[in-house]
Parts: sequence; structure tokens; C-alpha cells
Amino acid sequence: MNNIKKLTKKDILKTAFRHFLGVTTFNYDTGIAPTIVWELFPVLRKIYSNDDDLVLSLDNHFRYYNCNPWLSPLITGATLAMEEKDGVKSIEAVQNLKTGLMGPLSGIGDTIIWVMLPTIFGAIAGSMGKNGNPLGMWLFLAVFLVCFFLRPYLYFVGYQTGTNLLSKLGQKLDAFTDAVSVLGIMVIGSIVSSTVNVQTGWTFQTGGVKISLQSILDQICPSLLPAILVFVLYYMLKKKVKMATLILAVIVLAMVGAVIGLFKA
Amino acid sequence: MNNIKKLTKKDILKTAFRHFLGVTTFNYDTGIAPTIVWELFPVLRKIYSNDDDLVLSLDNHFRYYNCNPWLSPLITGATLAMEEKDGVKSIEAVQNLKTGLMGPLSGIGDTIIWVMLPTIFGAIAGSMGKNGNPLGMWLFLAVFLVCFFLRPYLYFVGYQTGTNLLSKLGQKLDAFTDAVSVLGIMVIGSIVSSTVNVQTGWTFQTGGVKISLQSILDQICPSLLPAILVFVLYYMLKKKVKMATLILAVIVLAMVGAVIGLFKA
Amino acid sequence: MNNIKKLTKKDILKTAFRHFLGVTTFNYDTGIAPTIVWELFPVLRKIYSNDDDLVLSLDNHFRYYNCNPWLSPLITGATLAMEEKDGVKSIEAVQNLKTGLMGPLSGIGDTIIWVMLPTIFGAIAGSMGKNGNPLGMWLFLAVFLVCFFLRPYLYFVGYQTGTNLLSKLGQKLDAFTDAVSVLGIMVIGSIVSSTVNVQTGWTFQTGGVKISLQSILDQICPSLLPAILVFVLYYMLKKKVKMATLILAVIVLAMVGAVIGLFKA
Amino acid sequence: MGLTIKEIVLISLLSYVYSLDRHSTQIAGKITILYGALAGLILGNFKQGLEIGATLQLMSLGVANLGGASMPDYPMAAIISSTIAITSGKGMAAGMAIGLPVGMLGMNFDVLVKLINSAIAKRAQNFAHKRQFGKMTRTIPLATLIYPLESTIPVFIAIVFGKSVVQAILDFMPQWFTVGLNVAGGMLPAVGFAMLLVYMPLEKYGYWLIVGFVATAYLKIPVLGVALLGAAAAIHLYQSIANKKVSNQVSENNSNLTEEDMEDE
Amino acid sequence: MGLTIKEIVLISLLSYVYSLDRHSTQIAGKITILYGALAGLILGNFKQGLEIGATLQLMSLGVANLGGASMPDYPMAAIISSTIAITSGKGMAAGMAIGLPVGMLGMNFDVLVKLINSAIAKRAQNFAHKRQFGKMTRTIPLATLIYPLESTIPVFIAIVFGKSVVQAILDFMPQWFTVGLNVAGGMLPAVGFAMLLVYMPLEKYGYWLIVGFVATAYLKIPVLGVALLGAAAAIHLYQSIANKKVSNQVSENNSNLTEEDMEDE
Amino acid sequence: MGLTIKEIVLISLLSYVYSLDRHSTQIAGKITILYGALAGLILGNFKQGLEIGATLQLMSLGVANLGGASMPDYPMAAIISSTIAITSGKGMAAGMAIGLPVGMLGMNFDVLVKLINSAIAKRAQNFAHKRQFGKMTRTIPLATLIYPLESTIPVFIAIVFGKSVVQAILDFMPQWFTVGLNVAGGMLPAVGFAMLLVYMPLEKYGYWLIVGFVATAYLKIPVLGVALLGAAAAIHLYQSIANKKVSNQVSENNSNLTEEDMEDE
Ligand SMILES: OC[C@H]1O[C@H](O)[C@@H](O)[C@@H](O)[C@@H]1O
Ligand SMILES: OC[C@H]1O[C@H](O)[C@@H](O)[C@@H](O)[C@@H]1O
Ligand SMILES: OC[C@H]1O[C@H](O)[C@@H](O)[C@@H](O)[C@@H]1O
Repeated sequence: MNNIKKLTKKDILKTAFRHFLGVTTFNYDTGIAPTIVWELFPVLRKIYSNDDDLVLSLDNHFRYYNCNPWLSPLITGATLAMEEKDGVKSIEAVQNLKTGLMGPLSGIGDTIIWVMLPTIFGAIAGSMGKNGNPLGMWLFLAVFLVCFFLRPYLYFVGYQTGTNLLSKLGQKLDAFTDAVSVLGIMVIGSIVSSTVNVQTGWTFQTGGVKISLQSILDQICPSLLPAILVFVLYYMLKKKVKMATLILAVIVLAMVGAVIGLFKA
Repeated sequence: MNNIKKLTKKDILKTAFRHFLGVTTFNYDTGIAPTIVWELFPVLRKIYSNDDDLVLSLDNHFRYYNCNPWLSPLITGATLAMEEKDGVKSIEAVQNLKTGLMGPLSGIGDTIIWVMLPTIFGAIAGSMGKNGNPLGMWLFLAVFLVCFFLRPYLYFVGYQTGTNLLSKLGQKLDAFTDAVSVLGIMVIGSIVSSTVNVQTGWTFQTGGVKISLQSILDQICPSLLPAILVFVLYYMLKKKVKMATLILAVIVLAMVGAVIGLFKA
Repeated sequence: MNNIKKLTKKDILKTAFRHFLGVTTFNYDTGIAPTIVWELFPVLRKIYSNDDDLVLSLDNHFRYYNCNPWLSPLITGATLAMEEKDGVKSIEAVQNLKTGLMGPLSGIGDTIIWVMLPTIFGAIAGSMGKNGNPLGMWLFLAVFLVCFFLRPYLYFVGYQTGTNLLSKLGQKLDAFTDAVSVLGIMVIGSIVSSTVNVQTGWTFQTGGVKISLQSILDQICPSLLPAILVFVLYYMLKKKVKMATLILAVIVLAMVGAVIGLFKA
Repeated sequence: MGLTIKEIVLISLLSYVYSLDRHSTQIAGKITILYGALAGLILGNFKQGLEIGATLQLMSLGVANLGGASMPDYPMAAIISSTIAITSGKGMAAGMAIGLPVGMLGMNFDVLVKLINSAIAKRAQNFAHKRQFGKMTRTIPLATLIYPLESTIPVFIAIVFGKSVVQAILDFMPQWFTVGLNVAGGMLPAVGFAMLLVYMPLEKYGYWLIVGFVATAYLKIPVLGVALLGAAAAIHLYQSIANKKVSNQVSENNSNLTEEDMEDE
Repeated sequence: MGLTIKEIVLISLLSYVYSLDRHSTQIAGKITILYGALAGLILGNFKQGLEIGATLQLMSLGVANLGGASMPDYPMAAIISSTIAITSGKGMAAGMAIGLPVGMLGMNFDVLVKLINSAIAKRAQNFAHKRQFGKMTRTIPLATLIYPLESTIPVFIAIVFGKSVVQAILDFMPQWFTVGLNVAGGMLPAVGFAMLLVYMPLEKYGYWLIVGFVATAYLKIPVLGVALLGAAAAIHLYQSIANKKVSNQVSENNSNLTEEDMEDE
Repeated sequence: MGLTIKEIVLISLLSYVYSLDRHSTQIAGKITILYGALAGLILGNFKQGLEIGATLQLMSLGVANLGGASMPDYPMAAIISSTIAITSGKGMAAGMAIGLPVGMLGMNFDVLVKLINSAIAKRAQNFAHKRQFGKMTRTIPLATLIYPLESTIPVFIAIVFGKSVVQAILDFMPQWFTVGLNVAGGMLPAVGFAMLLVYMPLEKYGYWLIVGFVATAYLKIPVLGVALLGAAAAIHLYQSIANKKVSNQVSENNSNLTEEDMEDE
């Protein structure tokens, strides 16, 4: 790849708008990866004249990715800068950056966008609305509208940050890739525990004493069942079992488990 | 040492049965080490034709070792494979493996064997028995009998794992030894805090305010007294103070401390 | 520097007494650094015949330093030994040692001197005193008097420890310096969270639901505001903003924040 | 219930637009009250719609769908509740009696949609592999169009057929099925993480997975805190690799001892 | 109490077999109810024995002796309680009035037996040093035979001499003695750990002791969680050493830069 | 209030000596009761002073000023309370009605004094830079002399002008001012830490700052625990650097493989 700037301001803006596909594409095997593919496609096409390279890059973006959609542009903006500069050579670093940052940015974004703002303005709107006053409701809407118009701007921030980072890193990119993958792996270890939810419902209620198997498991190792589930699925995938098979297997397991009371919601 | 397989299936089985000496040999200075020595003696005799080597190995197994007796065979099975292959050269690795795994395996085994099963089946047996129905009691017994017959099998699992591990490790055994000793040391740091129990009973009850020295110590550093005790004993042992002396000293300390109220149970 | 012992027992004792300036010099930019400068000045003068070296050393001691004054002599005693031996070459190590140990020693000393003893003897003195009996009060005083007379001795302990350490370390002093600075940096990370106190007072009380912004921040990242404050100040200092300006800015920020309810005490 | 066809179309459309925005542009997805009010506006009773929306808004405080988890659909509940309350003339209670259970069920429909999305994603990726990029970009937004049906269909059924049919459907769906869908919703994110791990360099850095897991499972550190620790580890690693490279290059030219002193950390 | 000699012998034997199994084969050591029932069977009232055993079984739920700690001996209490209840004809209350306190005392006898076991272990090791392996293997099982006396002697005394003598013994034993034994039981495991540490490579890896200690003392991570962290550290260390070795061998032949890039982590 | 001039002087002097000792020699700074009693002694009613001091002593239990934080000044409150109670003849309640609020305000005066101390410290350092060491050593103790005025002035005003003036001053000071001073007191320590960080090797080891911060912010490990972890990290680092150096020197002479095997950890 060469270093000639290929992307214009308009390209970035267009990508930012296409990102509004949002979580409509969310699926259990690749998260919102389809959204990312769709939003990046036009610029990737511009970056990669070669079809083979383009497919390589698309395949990378088809991998699992999930991030709070409001802050996600910070990441994909940066990876855009990387692919623009180094092309397919940057793919591993792009993947690590996405994996490493999606967890922390989701943590921040979800708290602000999905918990903090709705709680504050929902409380105001709700209590005013109960008395027939729609003012709080309009305020709530106004706040989100303002945020909405600021969102595309984050794509520029991400792109700029990515550009700066790259010029600083220079030839140490592989050290950077390794470092970010450590961050990413650690974050996955964390979100497996906080996001996957598997709880056994088996309890033994005898003689007034009620013992729940889950509480005993929690004493040995909290989040043990989620960890086992991820491990087994990982092992299966390594053994070339197909994704669709695994999803079906998990659904059957969940259903059967629900019937016999092995799992609880 | 040579690589000719010396141990037969019968040898392993015999060792597994001799392990049923269990915790009857538990003592404060070496834990259940005598049980291990006794169970391993016949096979060690077979492995070491040389008396000096045998004593070296026995002395190693006479060192402190404590593990949930149900899962212990996983460890000693593996060390058997190591000693069979590398003889006295493996002794350090054997010691590290034992120390590194005894804590975690006890954690798992104790929870299942001593907490989970007795709580579940004890509750069933107790509540049925109170109504004169012995069924729950027989169930309880049956469960443990089944487990009992499965136990010797774990020795084979351990031995096989050990054999595989060794062939994989090849010449990197010393890296492995160092790695396992890190695990072991960290685990000891943990179980000193959870297993040794020293609590001062001094409280100051004046003017309606009751201050316990222990709660103040817990604020500075929880498990401070156990840590100090282990440290002092370690220092004494390094200074060649005899074990028997130390045990006596601890007992006297405990008694005198109990009399003057310095320690509480 | 040469290795000729320059400091006499009397020098150390004098320094120990000068340390009784205590926390009277405490200020927000350098803590009790002026006390340290004042107590060390006579011996530093003796160590450094050269004025330039003396100023280098004084400037180092004018840097931020805060430690429980009862245990501080352990640190400055040790650094005295270092400066005596290696002169200005030891300055970085001296600084690291001070930073690395001031936190932990304060943790221990504060708990014993400011929490434990006053709570125990205060309770006794208070409850006896309420009945008109001054005995507990005299006991309280006596305890602190005894401690008081033992304090100067700690300077000798520190000095001796420092001397021993140096002779052991030999030429590995720079490894030691690096190691201690890791300790120091980690401790600062900890005390920023426990010592700096910035809490926002913004709450939203609508419709019976009361939401506090601080509690939401605590969910994202506890001690976030203190961390941000330190970071911003650090950044300003790096940008050569003057200390006095920053102190003033912080006060104005605090006042204005208090007026508009942004911060709570 | 006296709903005109125009009203039915408008309300259904409202529910479609709501869900589309909620998952794509995300402006008003959390403004439950707005949808109660808009449904009211369509049916000529803005005020009652506002009040019902307000009530549901307050009930939804603190409920958030994060990390791809599915949650009760309060805005949908508001649309149904408003519609039924106004058209039946039986007020808020009657409206919410149908609106709330359907809203709760929304969680299960959401699991189904996310499964359908998997198929769409797979299809799009296949087109990419065949270099049919046009088809790829046309396939992905199908998800965007289908997703809102998860709200529109239930709303349509609820407002057209009313309580009896909704109840019949609820009665028909066995409990294990809804519980099973919930359980599946908790488990399915594991598939994505497993796939993600397949692409990460676990042989080299897999042990960081354990660190991240323990941090959140045992210590309940939220993902941002883990990411902070991960960043520390990443910086450390980056420095080691980058310095190592430098020092190796240096040592190829001439042996530079001081450079190498610090290469290791 | 009308016990025939045959009954006394059988009950004593039962208590011996119980304790032998509890500490060796460990089949029924936790099945308190079984021993109440068996004592009942011997004395001709299976049902009453069953019920008393059931009561004590429920009382023992959750009590477990781990890590060499000593616990109240519920099965022993069941044997005594059954026997006295049936032979005295005064029912469960009378039986448990003696059975329970003796069971509680069991904890102290256990400390004594574990002290005796130290002497046996020492003796066995001495024989090993003198190459008298036959004597060694004959010495160790002495512990196995002696251990059950901790139950048999109290049971014998309790059922033969009954309440008065038991009470006299209880009265005779000063409280500080039983408290002291309890305290000693908490402290004595420290001896084993200290000895263990003597054999560990603390100069090289001793700092991991601190990490494990802090993890459990301050953060209450159970041993399994610490072991997971320890495993992460061990893998890291293993990879560093193993890679370092490889890269050193490589660099002896020719300088291979890329290999060395990753050797450090 | 009938206070003679001599009494006013003596009480003011007492408050000066108290505060001087509290911040320098620190013998009786926490003995609140003593100052109540001494004030009583001066005014001829030792017993009432003792009792008032005792009451305040009990109120102060557990309150400690650590890390440069400011706290209510109980001994000052005791001096004022005693004086007013005795001279007004209206007893303890009347005394404490003035003493306590002034004591609480002490916290704010303390913030002011610590700001003044900044100027003194700056001045002293300037003298050092000009090599005017005599002036430097004379400047620093100014802080020592000024500091006690934080107690003497309020005490003087309170005992001379009594309740009305104190109340007037309290009323005059707007609430935002006292709150603001409190907030500033919480923020200002950040300045010192920021300055400290400027002198630390953050480029090399700055990531440890994050580790220390997370340990205390998220996990609430007190500073001593963090210091223990920091010590572990420091030892590890020290060993790496020291061994690396050795092995490098060795490899300059001849390639020594086994030496290098362990150099990395
Ligand atoms: O948690 C990150 C992200 O995950 C999914 O994409 C959705 O649940 C979003 O609402 C959320 O922001
Ligand atoms: O904790 C491991 C192990 O320790 C001792 O050997 C006994 O207390 C056993 O019951 C226990 O399983
Ligand atoms: O925390 C260390 C130290 O900080 C300041 O110097 C004062 O608050 C002292 O009282 C305290 O001991």
C-alpha cells in the first residue's frame, strides 16, 4: 500500500451515516458485524482496488464485533485510517484494536447512553407526564436529538486519532498489535463473565432446608457455567463444527434445560 | 534413568488401594505425607534399584503434603509417571507439582465431597429419617459407595496425564518446574490466609464502646497474625530449629494465649 | 563521593530532634517537605562541601513528601545513609525511596498512632473522665510520652538499615532505584484514590425518584473525579503552568462548584 | 374495540417506526412516554396516552439492554396500552393488562429476530466470497427492515384481536418455551465470544483470558476497570517488545550494556 | 444403664469402625444418620436410632473439616445419643444431652491425635534414613489403628459411666484447656506451611507468595480463583523461559531477529 | 463572661501550646480530655473541665486526620467549651453550644493555614536557590509559629466575645464558603500528587499507576495491601534487571546457556 490519502472528508461522513444501520443487524454469531461491513464497504472498495484484498478485509469485518453504537465510530474511524495506510497488512492490528476497545467503550457508552440519560430524563419526563405535562418528554427527546446530531462527528475523531497513532507508531506496529491483543483478550475474559448468562435452577428443598446448586457453584467459581459454555463452543469451533450447528445446539440445550428445570432464566 | 516402562497396571492399582490409608496419618508437620510414602513405597522400590536414590525420593515424599484424599490420586499418579521416567532428577519437579496442585484440587474436591454432596444428601436423608423413613439414608450411602468404587480409577487418569505431559514437555522440564513452583507459591500464599486461624481476643469494653483489637488488625491487614506466625516459623526452621520444638512452642503459645485471653478460638 | 563516614551519632540525633517540626509546615504543594529540608539541612551541609551539590540535594528534598511523622524517620534515616555514601549520584534513588515508602509507612503509622491508640486510650480516658476520674487521661498521656521518647531512636534504625542495604546492593543500585520507583508509582495510584476527595453533589429528585450523579459515576469508575483532577493538574504542570496558579484555580473551582452545588463536601 | 382501519394502519406504522428507530438511529428508543402520547394523539386523546406512557416510563427506569441482551419492550407496551385504554374506554388499567404482558414477551421475539439475523449475515458473507458485492450490500439492510416486525406484529394482533386472542396465544405458549427462549437469550452471546476467541492469539497470550475472567467473576470489577488493567499490561508488553527490538538492533552493531539493562521490563 | 457387655463391645466396635472409615476409606464418614440407626439396630430399636441420627444429620449440615481443621464429631454424637436414649428409656433429649457435648469435645481429641501422628511420622522417616524400609512401612499404619481411638474411648466412657462421669470430666477440664486446644488447632497448620516453604524456591519466586496472600487476605478470592491466576502467571513464565532457551540456541547459530521479538513475553 | 485578663491570656496560651504540640511534637494532640481539664484547672474547676473534655473525647473516637486531610478540632472545642461552661456558670450544654461549632470550623481554618504554608515553602526554596541558606532555615519555622494561630484566634474570639459574636461570624460566613473550603480541602492534595508524578519515571513505569489505582478504587484494597503487591512487582523487576546485567556480562566473556535460562524472570 502507498501513503497517498485516498479518503475524503465526504467519504468519512458517508460512512458515519451508513453506521446508522445500528443494531438492526445484531445476531448471535457476529454481533453487529454486518452493520460494520455495510458502513465500511464504500470506503473499503476505494482503498482496495484489488478484489482479493477487498474480500480479505471484508471477511475480517464480518468477524464478531459488538460495541455500543454511539461510541463504535471511535473504533471504526481509527481502523479506517489503518487500512487506508497499510491495507491488508493492517488486518491483524485492525482486528485486535476492534476487540480490545469494543468492551471498554461499550462499558462507558452503555452507562451514559442507556442508563444515565434515560434514567435522569425518564424520571423527569415520567413524573411530569403523570400530571399531564408533556414538557419533560420534549426535553428527553431534545437531549437525544442533540446527541444524535453530534454522533457522526465521532467518526472524524476516530479517524484523526488513528492517523496520529499510526504516524507515531512507525515500524513498531507489530508490538502495538500484540499489546492491543492482550488488552482485547483480557476484556473478553471479563465480558464473558458479565454478559453470558447461564444459571442452573436445580434446588433441593427438603426438610425446610433449601439448597440451590447455583449458589454452591458460585462458591467454587462464579460464572463457572458461562465459562464452560464458551470453552466448549470454542473447542467445537476449533474442531471445525459449523456455527449454525452450534447455535441450534445451544437453543436445544436451553429449551430442554428449561423443560427439565436444569436452567433458569 | 532409562525410559523402559517399569510399572504395570497392577502396580498402579495396588498404589491406588494403599492410598486408602487416607487422612489417618494427618499430622501438623507433614500433613498426610506418611500416607503418600506408604502408598508409593512398593512402586518407588521398583523404580529405584539403588537404595540411596530410594531414600532421596522417600525423603521428598515425607515433606508436607495435604490434599483432598479423593482428588490426590490425580497428583500422585502424575508424579509416579515422572519418577518412573526421570528418577531422582525429577524430584524437584515432583515436589513443585505436588505443592502447586494440592491447593486447587483440595478446593474443588472439598467443595464437592465434603460440602456439596453431604449437604444435599444429608438434607434428604435427615428430613426423611425424622419421619422414620431410612430411604434417604440408604441413598446417601449408595452415592458415596459409587464414588468410592470410582476413586482408584483416578490414579490411572493421573498416571496417564503425567505420561502424556512428560512426552510433550521434552527437554523443557525445568521451565515447567519453575512455572509450577510459581503456581504453588501463590497457592500457599492464599491458603495460609484461609487455613491458618489465629485471632486475638483482646477487646476493650469501656464506656459502652467495645473495641476489638482483631477488627483493628483486620483493617490494617487481614490475616496478619497467621502471616506473622508462618513467617516466624519459617524463619525458625531456616535457623535449624527443630520441628518438634516449634510444635511444642505453638501449643504452649496457644494455651498461654487462651489463658490470658490473648487468643480466641 | 568517597566512602569516609562523615556523620556522627550526634549528627543523627540532632536531625531526629529537628524532625519535631512535624506537620507544622504541611502545605498542599509539597506536603511536609519543608520540615524534611529543615531537619536534614545541617547534615546535608556536612555531606556536600560544594554549594551546587547542596542545592541539588535540597531541591530534591523540597519536592512533595508526606508521611506519618512518627515513621518518617525510618525513610529519611535511610536516605541519609545513601546521600552520605553516594552524594548527588544517589538523588534519584533517594527520591524513589521516599515516594515508595511514604505511602505504606503512613498506612501503618496512621493506623497505629492516629486510630488505634487514640481509640483505645481515648475510650478509657473518656469513660473514666465522665465519672470525674482523671486516671485514664494520665494513662493516655503517659502512653504517648513513652512513644515520644522512643521516636528519635527510629532515625538510627533507618540510618543503619540504609547503610546495610547499600553495602548489600553494591553496584546494583540502579536496578534498586527502578524497582522502588515501581513500588512508589503503584502506591501513588492507590493514595490518589484514597486521599483526594472530589464528589459531585448533583442529584435529580423527580417523581419520588432520587438519582445522584456521583453514584452513577461510581458505577462506571470509582474515584473517577479525583483521578481526572490529578491527571489535569499533572498535565498542566508538564505544560509549565505555575504551582501557585494551579492552587488558586483549584480553590476557585471548589468555591464555584460549592456555590452551584456541583461539588459536595 | 372500535378501531377504524386507518387507525389500525397508523398505530401499526407507529410501532414500526418506533422499533426501526430504536435499533437504527436510536433517537427515541428509550422514550416510552413519547409512544404512549403519540398513540394517544392518533386516537384523539393525547393526554391519556401521555399519562399511560409516563407510568410505563417510570416502570422502565434502570432497565437497559446491553451487550446484545434482550429486555421487556416498554415503548411497545405503551403503544398497546394507550390504544386499548382509549378505544375500550376502560382506562389505563385495562390497557396495561394487555400492554404489559405483550411488552414482556417482546424479549422473546427479540431472541427470534436475532436468530434470523444470523442467516442474513451468513448470506451476505457468502455473496462477498463470490465477489457479488452489490448483492451483499443489498442483503444486509434486509435485517433492518425485518427487525421492526418484532414490534409491529404483536401490536397489530393485540389491537385488532384484543384481550381474548392475546390471552389465547399466551395460554398456548407453554411456559418452558418462553423460559427456554430467555435461557437461550442468556446463552447465545457465548457463541459470538467463542468465535471471537478463535481469531485471537490465544497460544501466545491466552493466559490473560484467565486474568480478565477472575477480575470480573470473583472480584466483580466492571469491564472498564478490567480494561484499565489490560491497558497497563498492554503498555508493559509494548515497551518490552519495542525495546527488545531496539536493543537487538543495537547489539548487532556494538554491544551496548546500558541499553540492555532496561530492555526486559 | 442396662447395657450388656456384648452391647458395650458392639457399640464400641461400631464407633471404631466408624472413625476408621471416616479417616481412611471415607465412605460413610459424613453419614451421621447411619450411625444413629446402626447403634439403634444393635440395641434393638432401629427406628429411634434412625430418628436421633436424622436430627443430628440435619444439625451437621454445612459443617465440614477441611485443610486439616478439626470439627465437632456428629456421628460419634449420634452413636452416644442413640445408645443412651434407648437404654435409659428417657428418649432423644436425654441421649443428646450427653451425646452432643462429647461430640463437640471430639474436636479437641482430634488435635491430640494429630500431634501423636507427628511422632509416628518422624519415627517412620528415621527408619527410612536407616534403610529399614520394612520397619518404615509397618510404622505408618500405626496411625491408622490409633486414630479411631479418638472416638472409641469417649464413646466407651460415655455409654459405660454415663452422664455423671462425663460431666465430671467436662467439669475437670478447665475452659482454657479446651479453648487452648482449639486455638492450637487453628495455629498448628502454620507449621506445615512453614516447612513447605523451606523447600520452595523463595529466593527466586518468593514475591508470588505476597500476591497469593493479598488475593485471599484482602480480596477474599477462594483458593481456586488464586490458582487460576497462578496458572496464568505460570504459563507466562513457562513461555518466557522456554522461548528464551530456543532463541538463545538460535542466536548461537545465526542472529534471528523475528524470533527474538517475542521471546520476552 | 467574667474572665480576667490573666485568664484570657492563659487560656489563649493553652490553645497555642496545644496546637503547637499537636502539629510538631505530637504528644497530646489527640488527648482532647486533657485540654478540657487544663482549661478547667486554669479557671479553678478541674473536675467540670475534665468531664467536658471526657465527653468530647468520646465524641472524637475514630476521627483522625490522615494524609493531610483536615478534621474537626476537638481539643479546641474542649478548651472553649470548658471555659464558657465554667465562667458562664451555665454548665456543659452552654459551653458545648459554642465550643462544638467553632471546633467544626477548625477544619476550614486548617485549609487556610495550609495555603499560607505554601507561600512560606516557596520562599524558603527561593532562598535555597540564592544560596542564602541561613535565611532558608530561618524561614521554614515561621510556619511552625504561625500554625497554632488556627486555634488561638478562634479561642480568643470565642472566650472574649462569646456566643453573640461567634454566632454573628458564623452567620456572616455564607454556607457556600465553608462548603467550598471543605471541597477545596478534599481537592488540594491532588496538587501535591500531580507534582510528585512530574518527578517519577512515568514514561517507563507509568502503567503501574493504573494498577495501584484500580486496586484501591475498584477493589478497596488499603494502601498497605497495594504496597505489598507493589513490593512483589518491585522484587520481580529488581531480579530481572540485576540478572540481565549479570548474564550480559557473562555472555560477553563466553556464552553460558544455563545462566541465561533464568535471566528473564
Ligand atoms: O453492549 C454494547 C451493545 O450491545 C448491543 O449491540 C446492544 O445491546 C447495544 O444496545 C449495546 O450498546
Ligand atoms: O483440605 C484438604 C484436606 O485436608 C485434610 O487432609 C482433611 O481435612 C481432608 O478432609 C481435606 O480434604
Ligand atoms: O497520612 C500521613 C500524614 O499526612 C499528614 O502529614 C498528616 O495528616 C499526618 O497526620 C499524617 O500522618
